[in-house]
Amino acid sequence: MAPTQLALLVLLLPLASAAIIALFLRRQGALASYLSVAACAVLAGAAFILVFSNQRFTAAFDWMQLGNLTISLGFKFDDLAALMLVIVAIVGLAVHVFSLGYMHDDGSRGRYFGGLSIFMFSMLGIVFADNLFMMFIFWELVGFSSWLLINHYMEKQSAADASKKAFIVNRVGDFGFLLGIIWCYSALGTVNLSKIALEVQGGSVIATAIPLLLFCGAVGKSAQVPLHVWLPDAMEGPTPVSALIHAATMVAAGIYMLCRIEPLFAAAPAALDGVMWVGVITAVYAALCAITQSDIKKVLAYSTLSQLGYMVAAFGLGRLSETQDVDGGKSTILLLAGAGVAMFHLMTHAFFKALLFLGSGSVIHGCHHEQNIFKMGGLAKRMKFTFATFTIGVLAIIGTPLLSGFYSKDSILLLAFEKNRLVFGLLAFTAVLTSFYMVRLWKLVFLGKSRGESAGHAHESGFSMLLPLIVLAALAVVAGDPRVLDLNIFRGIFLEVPDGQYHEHGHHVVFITSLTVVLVGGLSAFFFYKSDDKDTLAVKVPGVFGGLALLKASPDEIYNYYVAKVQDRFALVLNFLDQIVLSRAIIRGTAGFVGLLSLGARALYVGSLHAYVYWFLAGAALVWGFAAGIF
Amino acid sequence: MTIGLNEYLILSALLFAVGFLGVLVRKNTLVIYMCLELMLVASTIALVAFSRFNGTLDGNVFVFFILTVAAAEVAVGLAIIVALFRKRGTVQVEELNALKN
Amino acid sequence: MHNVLFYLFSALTLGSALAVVSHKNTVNAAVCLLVSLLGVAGIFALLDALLLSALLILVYAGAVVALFLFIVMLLNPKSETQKPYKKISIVSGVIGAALLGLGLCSFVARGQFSTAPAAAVFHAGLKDYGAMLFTTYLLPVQVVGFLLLIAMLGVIVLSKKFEGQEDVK
Amino acid sequence: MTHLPFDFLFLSIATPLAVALILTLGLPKKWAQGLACVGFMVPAFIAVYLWMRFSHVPQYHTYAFYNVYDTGLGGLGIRLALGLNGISLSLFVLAGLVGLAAGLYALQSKVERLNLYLILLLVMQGGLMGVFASVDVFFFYFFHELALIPTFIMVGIWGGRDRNYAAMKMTIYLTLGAMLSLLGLIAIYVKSGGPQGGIGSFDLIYLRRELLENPLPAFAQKNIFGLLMFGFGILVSLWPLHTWAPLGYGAAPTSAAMLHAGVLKKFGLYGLIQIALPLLPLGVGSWNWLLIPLALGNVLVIGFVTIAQRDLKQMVGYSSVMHMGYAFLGVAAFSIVGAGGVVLMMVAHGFSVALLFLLSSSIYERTQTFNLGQMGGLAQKAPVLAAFFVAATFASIGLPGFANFWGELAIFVSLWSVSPWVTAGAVAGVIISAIYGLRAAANVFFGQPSAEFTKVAEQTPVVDLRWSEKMPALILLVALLFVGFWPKSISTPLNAALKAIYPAATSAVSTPVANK
Amino acid sequence: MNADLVSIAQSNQWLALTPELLLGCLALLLLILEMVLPKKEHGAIPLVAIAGQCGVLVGLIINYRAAMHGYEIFGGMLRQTASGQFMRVFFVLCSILASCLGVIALARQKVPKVEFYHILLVVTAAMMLLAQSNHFVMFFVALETITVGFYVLVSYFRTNPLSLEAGLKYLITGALSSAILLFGIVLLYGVAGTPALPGHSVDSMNFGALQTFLAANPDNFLASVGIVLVLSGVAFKIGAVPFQIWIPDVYQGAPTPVTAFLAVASKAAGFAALLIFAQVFVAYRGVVVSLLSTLAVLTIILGNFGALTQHNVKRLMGLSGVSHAGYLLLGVVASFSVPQAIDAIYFYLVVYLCASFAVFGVMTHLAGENDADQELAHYGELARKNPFLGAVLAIGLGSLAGIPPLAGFIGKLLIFIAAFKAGLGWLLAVAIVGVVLSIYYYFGWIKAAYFPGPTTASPSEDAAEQPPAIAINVPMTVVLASLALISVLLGLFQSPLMTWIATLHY
Repeated sequence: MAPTQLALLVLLLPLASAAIIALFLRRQGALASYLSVAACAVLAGAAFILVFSNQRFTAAFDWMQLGNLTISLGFKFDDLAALMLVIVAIVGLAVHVFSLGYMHDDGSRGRYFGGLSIFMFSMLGIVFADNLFMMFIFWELVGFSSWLLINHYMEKQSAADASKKAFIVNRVGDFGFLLGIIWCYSALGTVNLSKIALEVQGGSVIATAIPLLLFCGAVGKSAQVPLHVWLPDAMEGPTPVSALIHAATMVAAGIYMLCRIEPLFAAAPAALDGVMWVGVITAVYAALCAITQSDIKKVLAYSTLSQLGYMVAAFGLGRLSETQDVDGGKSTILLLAGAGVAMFHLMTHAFFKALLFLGSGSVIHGCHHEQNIFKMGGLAKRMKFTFATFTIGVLAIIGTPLLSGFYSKDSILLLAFEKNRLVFGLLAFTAVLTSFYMVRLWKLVFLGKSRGESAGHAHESGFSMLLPLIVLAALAVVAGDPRVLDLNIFRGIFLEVPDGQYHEHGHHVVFITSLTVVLVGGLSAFFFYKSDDKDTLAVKVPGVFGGLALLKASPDEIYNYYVAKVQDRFALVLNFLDQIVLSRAIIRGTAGFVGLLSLGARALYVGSLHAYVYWFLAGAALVWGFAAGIF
Repeated sequence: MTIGLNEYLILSALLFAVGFLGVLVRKNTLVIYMCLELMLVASTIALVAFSRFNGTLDGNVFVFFILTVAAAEVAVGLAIIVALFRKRGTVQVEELNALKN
Repeated sequence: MHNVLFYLFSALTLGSALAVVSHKNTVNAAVCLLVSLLGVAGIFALLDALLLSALLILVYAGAVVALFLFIVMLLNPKSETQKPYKKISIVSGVIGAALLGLGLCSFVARGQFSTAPAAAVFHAGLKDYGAMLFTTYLLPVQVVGFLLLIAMLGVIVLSKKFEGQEDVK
Repeated sequence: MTHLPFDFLFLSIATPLAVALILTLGLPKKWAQGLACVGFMVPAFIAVYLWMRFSHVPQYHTYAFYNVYDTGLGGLGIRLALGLNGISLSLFVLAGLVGLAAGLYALQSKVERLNLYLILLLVMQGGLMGVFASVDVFFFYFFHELALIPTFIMVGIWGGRDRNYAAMKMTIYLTLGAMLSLLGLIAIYVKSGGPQGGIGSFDLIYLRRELLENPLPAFAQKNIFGLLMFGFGILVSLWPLHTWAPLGYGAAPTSAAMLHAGVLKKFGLYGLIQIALPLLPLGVGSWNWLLIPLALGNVLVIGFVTIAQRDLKQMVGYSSVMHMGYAFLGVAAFSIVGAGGVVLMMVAHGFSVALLFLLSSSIYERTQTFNLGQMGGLAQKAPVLAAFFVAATFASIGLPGFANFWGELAIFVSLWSVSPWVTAGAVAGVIISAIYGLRAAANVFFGQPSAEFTKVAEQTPVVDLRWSEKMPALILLVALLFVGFWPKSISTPLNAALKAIYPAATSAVSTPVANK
Repeated sequence: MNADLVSIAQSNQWLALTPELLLGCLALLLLILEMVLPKKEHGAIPLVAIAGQCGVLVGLIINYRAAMHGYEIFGGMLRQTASGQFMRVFFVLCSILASCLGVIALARQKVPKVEFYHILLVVTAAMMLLAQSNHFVMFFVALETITVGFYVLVSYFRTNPLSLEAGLKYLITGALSSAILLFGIVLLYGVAGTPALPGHSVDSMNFGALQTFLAANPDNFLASVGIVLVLSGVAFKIGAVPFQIWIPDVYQGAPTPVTAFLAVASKAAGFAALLIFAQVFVAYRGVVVSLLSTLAVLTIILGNFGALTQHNVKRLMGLSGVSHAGYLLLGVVASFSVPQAIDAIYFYLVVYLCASFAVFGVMTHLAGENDADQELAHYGELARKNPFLGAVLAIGLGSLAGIPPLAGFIGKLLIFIAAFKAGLGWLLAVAIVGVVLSIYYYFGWIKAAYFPGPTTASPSEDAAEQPPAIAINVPMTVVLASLALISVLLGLFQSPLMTWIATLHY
């Protein structure tokens, strides 16, 4: 099979699966789930063939043409796309398999697996997209599938609200994204990713606003401050969905997109600073918020936010290059590229965060859908496999050396250290917080005694749920290994990521910092938190806890205030103007006025002959006036 | 000063105006009708005067027709008034305004 | 002589016309109308239209006014008890009629007539009228015949008592 | 000249009208319904068939299936000329399919005096087919009115609350709009006779050739375009001349609302694209200062007004008004991309709004209310209905994969050359429509059922979408998805036609006309 | 006597007046029949009248091209023209339809029957002569015959005081307008015969001579006063503001068939006269056009506004008829610069005839004891009581409103096109506003007939008790159906009428 056809197969397989499920298998939940998983498995296999046979290609055909606007449907399958494809395929397959067990008793399994398939289709579309229009199209589609899946428990008002919020907030980001695309299109005459790169290298001047507007899309999709409000709420969806969409893949699509348009940023470096600071703020802010959360998924959600901030910040740090004298001439050597580092972290994060979410899913499933960590505890004994894999995940995310998270986080810190010390400090602080809240979570869930009814009766999950956990745990261990970076197939993206051979200066500082933050954060949490059904921080230092809770709540408050007090009231005012002032007062008023005129006109016919004779007199005067030339 | 066409025309116009005045002010339908006859006659004065001063006979012949028509009109008109009087018991204009608006 | 007669007849015509307009009593008004018509007949005579003058007296004085008087007597409206007109309507009516009169007279001021005396004086006899009526104006005469017929029928329809229906009062 | 065995276009117009005529004789109910079904199906099948044949038949001045009939006004340059070009083709198909869906939905609905209902609907259908099949401007207008009259009557007889007032208001507004545009069309016609006052013609082919060779003076173009803009604007509910639309649609019976909002309303935009823009290339430029703010008013002001609606049908009505703002912006952009976007938008909006009206009515049947506050949780009882409604909602808020997206995208792209700020305003509408669309869907279907709905559901058990409702809905949904996935099905002929008749537009793109 | 008169006598070509003569004879025949036939056979007399008129109509159409166009007959009293020929057919058609309505309406009243048809026939013949008249005497006599006939017809239902009151009002205003018209004629006669002026004529009441004279004296004040006074008299006939004031009262009081005849035939007669005068007064087009334009604007506005909130349908028809006169005036104004406008006017008249008689036909069937009391409210549920009448009403009103695909739309369109070509922008704007307003009341009427009333409580009860049906006999069904059908067909296929009208050009 030609690679293009294979790619097409990969792309269309889940769509076909979704279509079949929607049309025929709505009521056959089991069949639907098998179909969906099978489709995912086949596509994963095909994806692996594509990636590891090292075939890279571009292909496109016109999708729509109007005048000078051509929108094409195309593949740009380079190393970056290959990496993303692998991530999506692995995590996707894992989640599909996990869902078999997790969603086994759900009444609307058909809809769920259909949604998963649509999501896979949309996500793969983003991965393959060779131009921004196409990317935008699938961008919207992942938004839709995210809406669909968050809304899975649709009888819950909170789920309905959360899905709505997620879609709308994403649309706000897409507003900028689309404007950026259109601007880019009119400025460069193309939105093809390869051609953009060529144009930029050809010296086209790029307005700073273009990459910034495009970044808006990433802000929405990757839930950066201030558009992060939707992600914690999105945890209303089934946990596997959170793992797949709201942790590993879709939210990472923002980062992927940034890496895709990296040439534009390179041409407008001023934009990068903005990106970086948004990332840093998100990283720190989300980490602070995570500390006060009591819902296991919310903790992970804020952790995801924080890690996404890390990636965005890494991207925003940009390229690090050094000018060296080589044989008398000067040449610039690219030492570190923010994009590569960000993608590196994206990959490792995808694995361990998916692992953590699936692990939490296993926990929730075992605890009969109890999500409050203060009602858990002591699960290590009851859920051994889950405990083990979850622990690996925690270790990976806090950056324990030799695990994947360590390498990727390290390279980000290194880049930050070289480029901007303040950012370095903030990111390091974030790392402290990360290990703090992750260990807190870990301890409260798994250690100590069972504090709740459901936790007491917790049971280990079935094989279909454990298998993905194990696979992902393995990946969380090895994915960051320097040898992965050296793989030829991902050279295009990982070339500038330091593979263990740290650059001379900064190496030690960064290494030590990494170790320190892990230990400081992890140990302090471990000893600080008691296995109790109340938050120790809230009990001991209520001031700090309150502050952090406020920090967490205020954007939501602002959002709610905006919706209820600004947007809806504005809508009501305009509605008043439209229906009362315009429709009633002006239009009906005019109609009434015309009616009055009509009554007046009718009243002319008074019925008295004398009056009529006066009309004739007036008529005579009128015609005489015309004859005399007065009129 | 000789009496010329103008004087006859003025007479005709004045008679026309007086007839019109009657139509305007009188409340009795019968009198209104008389005044209308006056107006017709006023026109015939002008007609005859023109005929005389222009030296064509057609105007005079026209008067024949006008008189005949007027007579017919009067007959029909009076019949209507009588019928109305029989129904309503009045010939006053202001009481004959059941049709209005 | 001509002048004097003209003014005499004019005064007679206009004066009795005004009396028609202003007289309370309908019977008197009808009589005034008769007088006015006599004045007009005089004017016709002055204009050498003796035949018309006679016809006017015959048709109008003989038939129309008689008919009016007859109807007036028949209806016997209580004209004595009621005012013939409202004051306000007099004012507006006079203004209106005056305007109309002025407007119609305006052509005297702006007209291109010479005030020269009559052009070729002719003396048309009965024969001339007859010739015209039965050649050129034959068709209108026929039509007028029909006009009189339908007028007659109309009067019958409107006034005759038909069996099976009686009038109110 | 059709190269087909007989004139399909004429057939597509005549069949529904003939069926309507037969129905007036008062057939037995079964027969009448079957016959009406045929009356709705024939145009739809013809439309699809002609769409498939379109690229295979020779064209006469960009028109395929061209045929001319003289009705007696030939001496005045008015002939019934039928044909389809790339612009009208897609709308013709739209009319056929939406007509079929509306007809099928009407057949299953339990309205009183069904016979009269079907007759009026068939007349409407015949008129609609005629509007888009006419090459002659006069008949284009004529058929529009033919289709419009049944709307008024249907609103008046079968309307919901306020039907009397709504019918009256709609009638007055639309008549005013129609008269203004008629005046504009007459102006073009008279002017096309040349300065010597020749006969002139309403034939579009003649008009295009004539006015390309001898363009009208700028001031004439400006005045005529103004007439057409406001005339058509009223018909398409340009802000602030829109107040008839939500009221009318709120009151209209479902099938009438589907046909009017879905198809008939497009008449005005179609007129602007097919007639006003190519024939009066200088016109739009001199009116953009007004047209663009008003169209933005449609998008933004009405967008917010839509958010405030608490009545499902009103909301759909307002959203339809809002989306027309995009279309006007596309007209203001005056380019092939813009005009093409408008056509795509019309087709897509036609399908989606018809679908929304259909589903709203089905929802009403189950909840006995349009009040969004008194619904909720319907998805548990009627998941298929929910799925359809969600699909329709996402289509109308421009989700890729549905046809609407292409129209909006093309319009946004075309707007950039007018002004980036205008583009930003228009794109902001995308957020607004997401807000109200999702809100409505959530209010109706998700969360817990409201107390009122629970009560209603106890009395009459809620059933899911029946097949008789599903069929028309499926027709519309499939059409939306088809165009959404294969936009070329419309855009290729559209592009060819626009290129042929928009010679002036291509230059206007490079030189933005607004903001002077 | 002398050669002149002999030649004039020879021009009395009675053969050319066959239709009018036949109508006159028919009228007399009716009276004779009334005398000779036994009482119980009297019912056949109206049928004789209708059949006779149909015969005349057929004969007219067969011999349509036999008329000698442009030829003056009866010593210049009449002038045979294509448009005169057209109007003859038109009037006979009106008369037939009015007779048909008369059969229905008279059956309800205790009034003599035969005289009605007699007068109707004479009036029709007079109208036919009016449309061909070429001389003021002929014109005046024909006009007065029409008017006197209408005095009688309007007050024909003498048992109803409203009918009599309408007759009186028509009488007074009609006589007044006759006086004004007559004064105008006198002035024109006088000024055109003044020997001192260029182009004066001995036969100065002849239209041709008058036209020559006016062309030679383009700004004679006296002539222009005469012209406007004559036009006022015509304006009274067509019901143009400010001489429309009698219309609603008289229309309401008159028997419905008479109202129909008044609304269509009398108005058409006025327009026929106006078109003749437009030719005669063409030298004074400045005065005439500005006067008629003003009248058109006022007429359209006042007619439509008056009708807007009217609830008595007869008054409504009257006032809306006023507005139609306005549109037609627009065409007349346009005809001064665009000859095509004349075609439009004739087309419009035919359309107006069909639509109006369709509506009046329905009204006749719905009228109760009191013919003047016909309210919109009586039309509730008409579409259910009698779907046929409902449909005819809807088509008639739709055509009057100018809604496609009905013929009225084409009529308005043709007028508007002509007006546009003539550059009458403001008039056109007013006309557009008028049309929109008119939609309101016409649609309101349809609404009353079709839409369920606000009181209908539940649909099930409605279905149970069918409202009482309204009877209609077969011949009337055919007549009304063909009127409606023509209203529809003329909207779709104009060729028959358009080719016919096109013959008016030579």
